[in-house]
Amino acid sequence: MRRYAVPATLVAVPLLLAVLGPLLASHDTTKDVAFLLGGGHWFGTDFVGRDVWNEVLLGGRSLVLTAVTATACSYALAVPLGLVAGMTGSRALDEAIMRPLDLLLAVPSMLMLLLLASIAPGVPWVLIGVVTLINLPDVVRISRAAALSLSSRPAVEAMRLQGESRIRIGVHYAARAMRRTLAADLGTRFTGAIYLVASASFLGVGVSPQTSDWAAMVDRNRVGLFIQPWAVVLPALLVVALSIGVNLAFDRWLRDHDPRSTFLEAR
Amino acid sequence: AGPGTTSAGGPPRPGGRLRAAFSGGGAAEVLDPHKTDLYVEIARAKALFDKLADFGSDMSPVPRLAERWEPSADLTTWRITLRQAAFHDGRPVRAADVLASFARITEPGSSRRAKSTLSVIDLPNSREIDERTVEFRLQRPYGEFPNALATLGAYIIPEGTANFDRPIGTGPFRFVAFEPGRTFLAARNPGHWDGAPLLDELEIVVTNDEAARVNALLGGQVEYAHDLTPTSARTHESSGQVQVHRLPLSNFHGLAMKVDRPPFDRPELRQALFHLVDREELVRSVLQGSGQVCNDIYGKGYRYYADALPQRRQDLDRARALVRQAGAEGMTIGFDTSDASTGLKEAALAISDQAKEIGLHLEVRLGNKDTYWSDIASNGVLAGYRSGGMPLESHFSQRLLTTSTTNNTRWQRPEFDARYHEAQSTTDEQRRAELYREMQETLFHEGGFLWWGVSDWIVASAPGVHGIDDRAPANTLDWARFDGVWLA
Amino acid sequence: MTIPRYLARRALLGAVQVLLVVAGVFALAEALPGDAAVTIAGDNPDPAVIAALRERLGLDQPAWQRLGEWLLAALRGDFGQSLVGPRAVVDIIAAAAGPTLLLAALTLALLVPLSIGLGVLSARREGGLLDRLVTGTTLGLYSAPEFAMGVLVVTVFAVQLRWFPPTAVGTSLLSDPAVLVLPVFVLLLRPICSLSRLIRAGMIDAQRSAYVHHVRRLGLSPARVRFAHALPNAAAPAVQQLARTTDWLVGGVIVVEAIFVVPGLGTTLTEAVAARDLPVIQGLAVVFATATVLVNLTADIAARVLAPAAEAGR
Amino acid sequence: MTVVSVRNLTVTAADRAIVSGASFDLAEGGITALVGESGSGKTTTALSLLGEKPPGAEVSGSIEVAGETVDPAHPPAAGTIGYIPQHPSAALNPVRRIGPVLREIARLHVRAGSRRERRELVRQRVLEALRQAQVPEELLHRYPHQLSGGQQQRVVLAHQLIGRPRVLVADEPTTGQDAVIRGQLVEEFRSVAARGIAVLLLTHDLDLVRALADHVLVMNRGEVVETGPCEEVLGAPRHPCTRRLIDAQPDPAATGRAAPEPGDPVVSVRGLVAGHRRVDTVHDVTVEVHRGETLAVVGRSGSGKSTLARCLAGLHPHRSGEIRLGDTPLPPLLRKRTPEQTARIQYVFQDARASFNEFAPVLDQVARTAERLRGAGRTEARRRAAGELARLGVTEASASRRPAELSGGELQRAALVRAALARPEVLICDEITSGLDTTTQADLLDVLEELQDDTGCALVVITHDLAVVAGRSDRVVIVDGGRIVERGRTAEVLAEPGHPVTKDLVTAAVRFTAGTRARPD
Ligand SMILES: Nc1ncnc2c1ncn2[C@@H]1O[C@H](COP(=O)(O)OP(=O)(O)OP(=O)(O)O)[C@@H](O)[C@H]1O
Ligand SMILES: Nc1ncnc2c1ncn2[C@@H]1O[C@H](COP(=O)(O)OP(=O)(O)OP(=O)(O)O)[C@@H](O)[C@H]1O
Ligand SMILES: [Mg+2]
Ligand SMILES: [Mg+2]
Repeated sequence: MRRYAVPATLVAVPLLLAVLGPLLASHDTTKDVAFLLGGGHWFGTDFVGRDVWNEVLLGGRSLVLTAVTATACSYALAVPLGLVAGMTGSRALDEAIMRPLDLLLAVPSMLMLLLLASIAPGVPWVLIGVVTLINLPDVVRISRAAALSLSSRPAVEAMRLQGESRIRIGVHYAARAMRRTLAADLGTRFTGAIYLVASASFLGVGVSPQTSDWAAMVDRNRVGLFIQPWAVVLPALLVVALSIGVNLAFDRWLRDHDPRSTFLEAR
Repeated sequence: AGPGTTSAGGPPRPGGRLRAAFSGGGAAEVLDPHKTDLYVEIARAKALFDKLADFGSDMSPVPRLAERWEPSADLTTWRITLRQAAFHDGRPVRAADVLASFARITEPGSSRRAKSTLSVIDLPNSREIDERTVEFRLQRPYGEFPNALATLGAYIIPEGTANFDRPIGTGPFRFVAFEPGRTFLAARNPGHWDGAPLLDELEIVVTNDEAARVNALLGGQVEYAHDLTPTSARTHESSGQVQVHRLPLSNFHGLAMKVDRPPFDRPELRQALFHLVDREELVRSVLQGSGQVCNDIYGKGYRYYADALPQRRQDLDRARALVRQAGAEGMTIGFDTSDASTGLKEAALAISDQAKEIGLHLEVRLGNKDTYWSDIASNGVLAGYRSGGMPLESHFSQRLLTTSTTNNTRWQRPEFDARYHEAQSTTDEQRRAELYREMQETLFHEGGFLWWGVSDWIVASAPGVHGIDDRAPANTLDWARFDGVWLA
Repeated sequence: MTIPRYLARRALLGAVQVLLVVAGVFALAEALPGDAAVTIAGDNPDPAVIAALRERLGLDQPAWQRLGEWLLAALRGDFGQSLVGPRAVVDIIAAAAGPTLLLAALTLALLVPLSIGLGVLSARREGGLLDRLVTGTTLGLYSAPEFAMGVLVVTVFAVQLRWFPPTAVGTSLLSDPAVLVLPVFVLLLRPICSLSRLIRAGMIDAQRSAYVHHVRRLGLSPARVRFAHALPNAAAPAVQQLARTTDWLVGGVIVVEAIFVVPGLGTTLTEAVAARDLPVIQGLAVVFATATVLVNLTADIAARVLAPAAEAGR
Repeated sequence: MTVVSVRNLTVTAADRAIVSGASFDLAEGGITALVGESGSGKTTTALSLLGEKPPGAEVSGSIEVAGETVDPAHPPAAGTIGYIPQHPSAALNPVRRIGPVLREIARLHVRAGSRRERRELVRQRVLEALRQAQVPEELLHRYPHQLSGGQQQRVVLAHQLIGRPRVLVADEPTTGQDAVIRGQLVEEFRSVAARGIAVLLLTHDLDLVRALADHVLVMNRGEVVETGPCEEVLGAPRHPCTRRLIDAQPDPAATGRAAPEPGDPVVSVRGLVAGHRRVDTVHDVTVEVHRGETLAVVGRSGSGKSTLARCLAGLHPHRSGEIRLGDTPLPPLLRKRTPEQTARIQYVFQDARASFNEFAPVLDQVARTAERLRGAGRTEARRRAAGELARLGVTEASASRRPAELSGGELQRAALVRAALARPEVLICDEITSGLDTTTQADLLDVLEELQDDTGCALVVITHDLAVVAGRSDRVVIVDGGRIVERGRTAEVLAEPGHPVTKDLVTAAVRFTAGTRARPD
């Protein structure tokens, strides 16, 4: 397990803070001067004079939860779609999946966010839906591209001759053959989702302005970056740690569970 | 020429180009001075044009193109004598130009900024006495008519102008080039009636991002940056790289409660909020100390302001009792806010936190920032509010009369209206002041507005820029005024 | 299917897509609260003024009628006038497209070699120090938000060191290329990570494949093995991500445009949405949708080229 | 002169010696054949010359190549040893056309001269290699997937022939080749050796060994059990293993099975046309397969045999014509066929390794057929699969590993079992004996016959090995250029070939065996 020490620490610190933070945080709402460095606060105050450390304790749970759920949702939807589009022998089916998604891509995402912000403010599910929707076509395209070269492999043909279902071929073969690509994309997409959640909450979708949120903290406190760096740096560091940790853990895991070996395939 | 200087830079020196960064409105920006809405448009209009009057730093009208004004005894006819001034093309400013300008503004079907204010003039019956004298006939007695002449967008243009591609005005600078949403260039008007400006050229560039304005200033790309956040001011003030100018009494922050519907139709609840709000905390955190507390009524520091009223402070016990009296304990009230203006959202968050202590749940709702002002005009009961500087008279007439078009608190009181009209019909300044005091007292006790603070307007300039007035609130004569500025 | 026939069909489909997107965007913008009249009225929302404005702008007509009229005019190449300003939509978009395209082209020109380089480099030894270093750095930059990076970069390189101008205020991008350095730098930070990670993943898989092993045994130089043999097999997912990046560069770099005062398409869209300036939004939708359709088409052709066997199976 | 010297080579993986104590030398210009049962460690031995080893394996002993010591940490200089892998399809880059890759390799060996000269030299070199490897020039523009199995193999051979290695290791280089080409390749290998290149030939084809090798090494369970000059080892085998291999060689003069009367047609193909993109590769084929019979499909490499078979299996949609299964027409596309129909026609792929999912244990994959197509439970399916594999000499322990950890022949057998578990009515076997030593091959063919007897299943055997055709099939069709040019009872067709192509193939095969095989009396 020592090999996982670095990624595990990187993930654990923000994750624990996110999960346990709200239990430790004080719910005292008095405010101090905005962007105070020190002044009886460990990490100073934020843009409205709240204690930064307290905000950090409060601001992880919903963020991590929504980002994780949204990423998971987009993958749960997109990878099967991409696999089907990439591996089907039917061009019509491929187009039927891809062209409508292209439509989704062509609508400026800001407009989509804005609209949803005004239609259903304050509902976390809407936020998760939006983030999923924005990621969906991208992930579909990437997994389709990865699956495309697999579709014509004899291994797939053999499985089809065995009467295997598409799903099984997808899960047992294609998804495994693509896992490294998917993991790389998932890792960065998760980070992207964190900020998408933040910018969405900035527009008023999902997280209400009263809720503390790391990514939103980074955004809202940025004006004070040079007088009170902690208000930006601390939450940003947590997000960075989480994102690097998740990705390194993926890398490590893939390396440890690598069923491939060139030697034997190249015989 | 120009206002008093505040920084010592030796004797004023002519020459040079000043580049000023403002935030703007993109491709939709226009040079039509009657359509000015944005600060950048006002600054440009101010450089190219003049009004008959403008507001001084205490919001009292100061004559500009008008040399003087004389009302008739009943305050329904005003005779204005024009200064000897000329447009950039050499034509003199005539009474006909004034009448034509006002006619254009109030044209039926137009939506020009000064229209509602100037429609008090009965234009068909107003007339030119001679080349430099105009006689305005008003619809009703209006003791503070010069306020209307100074109102936003009441600029004088040459008669017959319809196209503003290359505008011609009387202002201190003459037009050179303009690209909407990007840049504007003007050159010194040597023949300006108020004395030629010192600068050779004035360039106004549009930079919507505040950080970018600061960076451009720090990086030497501009010499003047308009509208900074207190945070930026704090960041750069001490470094000596820039001069920070805090223009006081510029921007009023408040709440608007709708008095015509539950729950704020109960005056007790309004008073509960008056006693709930911790103004010091708000000024400290939301305004970051860059402002002053207000006393719930509008216009601190302006002419006729009722400064004799005792300063209110947070009194939670009192607030709690009032909530109880209003029968609103534990009530959840929607609280509209948005990003439409800086500090709006932050204040809402802070106030809703404060309200928790008296068992009121103010549920902050972040509205769409583009349509916020129109949304809160009709919907909701409690909304974050802000206002720039204007004379008390305008504040009353635009927001607090039964006939006001933007009466966001739904304050409709016949006796209040009557006092206002009386104040406008009297030539007695004392009496007017007394009436205004009474009106403000009513508002102080049961009004729908809660003005908790007024913030400074912050602009910054490069170290070598001199002649920037540090006292003029935003939108007054000496704000964004470049004819007295010089570079050393 | 042959490439020309494929292209013809996709072009047709693309036109339909653009049409649908425009209609969709119109519906979205209609669904937004408020309209141009309301935003013009601003913080002085006098109902009478708003009603007058609506009438003057034609906003009192039913939505489908306005869309129909707009579409008819657009087919004739007339994209109409802005509702809030005096300019033609085409002029507005043309003015904003220049800076955006310049930035996008420059960024892409640097992005592709850089992300390939980094991806290939870190895939050389999976899990090696270099790999972890590259991964850590690019991810760190990726997870630090671009506005923070923007502000930081400007402060360090423009304000403190004075190497580059902090913003593009008052200059044109072409006349003063130094202005482009920092925005392009900031634009690179995010996509470089997602792209190089995908390339890395593909390269690791490709490098273990029998055919790469085979050419290595044949004595091809390591560079050729990597770039001519492994990379084409590794690139397919990255190409798709690159397409998304291109999309984003064409329409979505609002933050960078704001920080560096580049009046590009993203800013124009934000402003148009804020002003509910429907003709401009519509015009931009046409531009963005066309760009997306073209980018997707290119990406799909690239996908075909990178998986030649897949086509045979169809 | 000795180029390669191997002493006491031992490769152990998972507590088991894959190779134990092998010692041998390869001489410049000599051709050494490494023969042995499938799974005896031939490929592993050969790869250790390249400094490659199975993951997690331990290598001991010493290997010297051209005077340099080779071990996994110090592979020989690139280009010193040419290697033709047992499964060539994986060695071809799917996204690169054939020509550019060949030119790229040629460029490594062309120095000097101006750019124009170099280009010309490269061109010549490529053409030369194509000629040597019997690859038609028009294939240069193709992608690997656009080639037949034999063509792919020859392209890989061409890769090696362009270079000038000191040692050429060829793992089953002729498995996918028809008799005519095989004869020509033998000449090429001789000329390669004549250029002073040491050749190590890994093969099951004892006729090929006789035709080419100077020296023979026989491996059994990882040990080199017999070595010596070719005539000695094959003429007078001492080790029982060697003897078994020689005895099990199919008799080319066999006259076909005592064929039962043809039953009803199970599958009838009428006017089948199929192709790739714009070109047709199968033209107007009409053929019937009868219950219980064995139909051999023979033809030159690239003649369209696999394409035809894939059409039957539903893997390659045909353009026109009809395939009937019993009385019902079969949809061209597999996904339009019912599971029932899928089960009734099964296909065993030409390249066994490529047809396995590299991520899952082989046994699991094989067992899935019984689960999906015959409704067996999980454990029952595994039991059946393990049983069938054991019958073919693949232990459950081997089968529980991933495909990459199995030898080529083991995978070939697993692929057969995978298809057979569907209990098909027609089983199409595409070159399934090519990777198997003679003993295993004989076993496998016996097992197939048993299957046929048990279930009345018809076999369609695609093969280049006329001996197998002769001994085991009832009828034969000869395919050329995508058309059936001759058909009839095996004995008759082989005895009196009517079509020139058949004649060529038969003469080439006969010449080959006659020239090499000392006929046992
Ligand atoms: N995708 C393709 N495009 C064009 N031609 C192809 C394609 N695939 C195969 N071919 C050609 O079709 C012909 C028949 O191929 P097929 O695989 O059926 O041959 P085969 O008889 O099985 O040969 P082998 O014995 O070498 O395996 C070959 O000449 C091959 O080059
Ligand atoms: N990683 C591994 N772990 C355990 N056993 C292995 C591993 N790799 C290969 N083997 C076994 O080693 C044996 C030798 O394999 P090798 O590929 O050398 O055989 P071969 O003689 O080339 O056989 P074939 O003629 O079938 O190709 C096989 O039985 C195989 O199952
Ligand atoms: Mg082998
Ligand atoms: Mg074949």
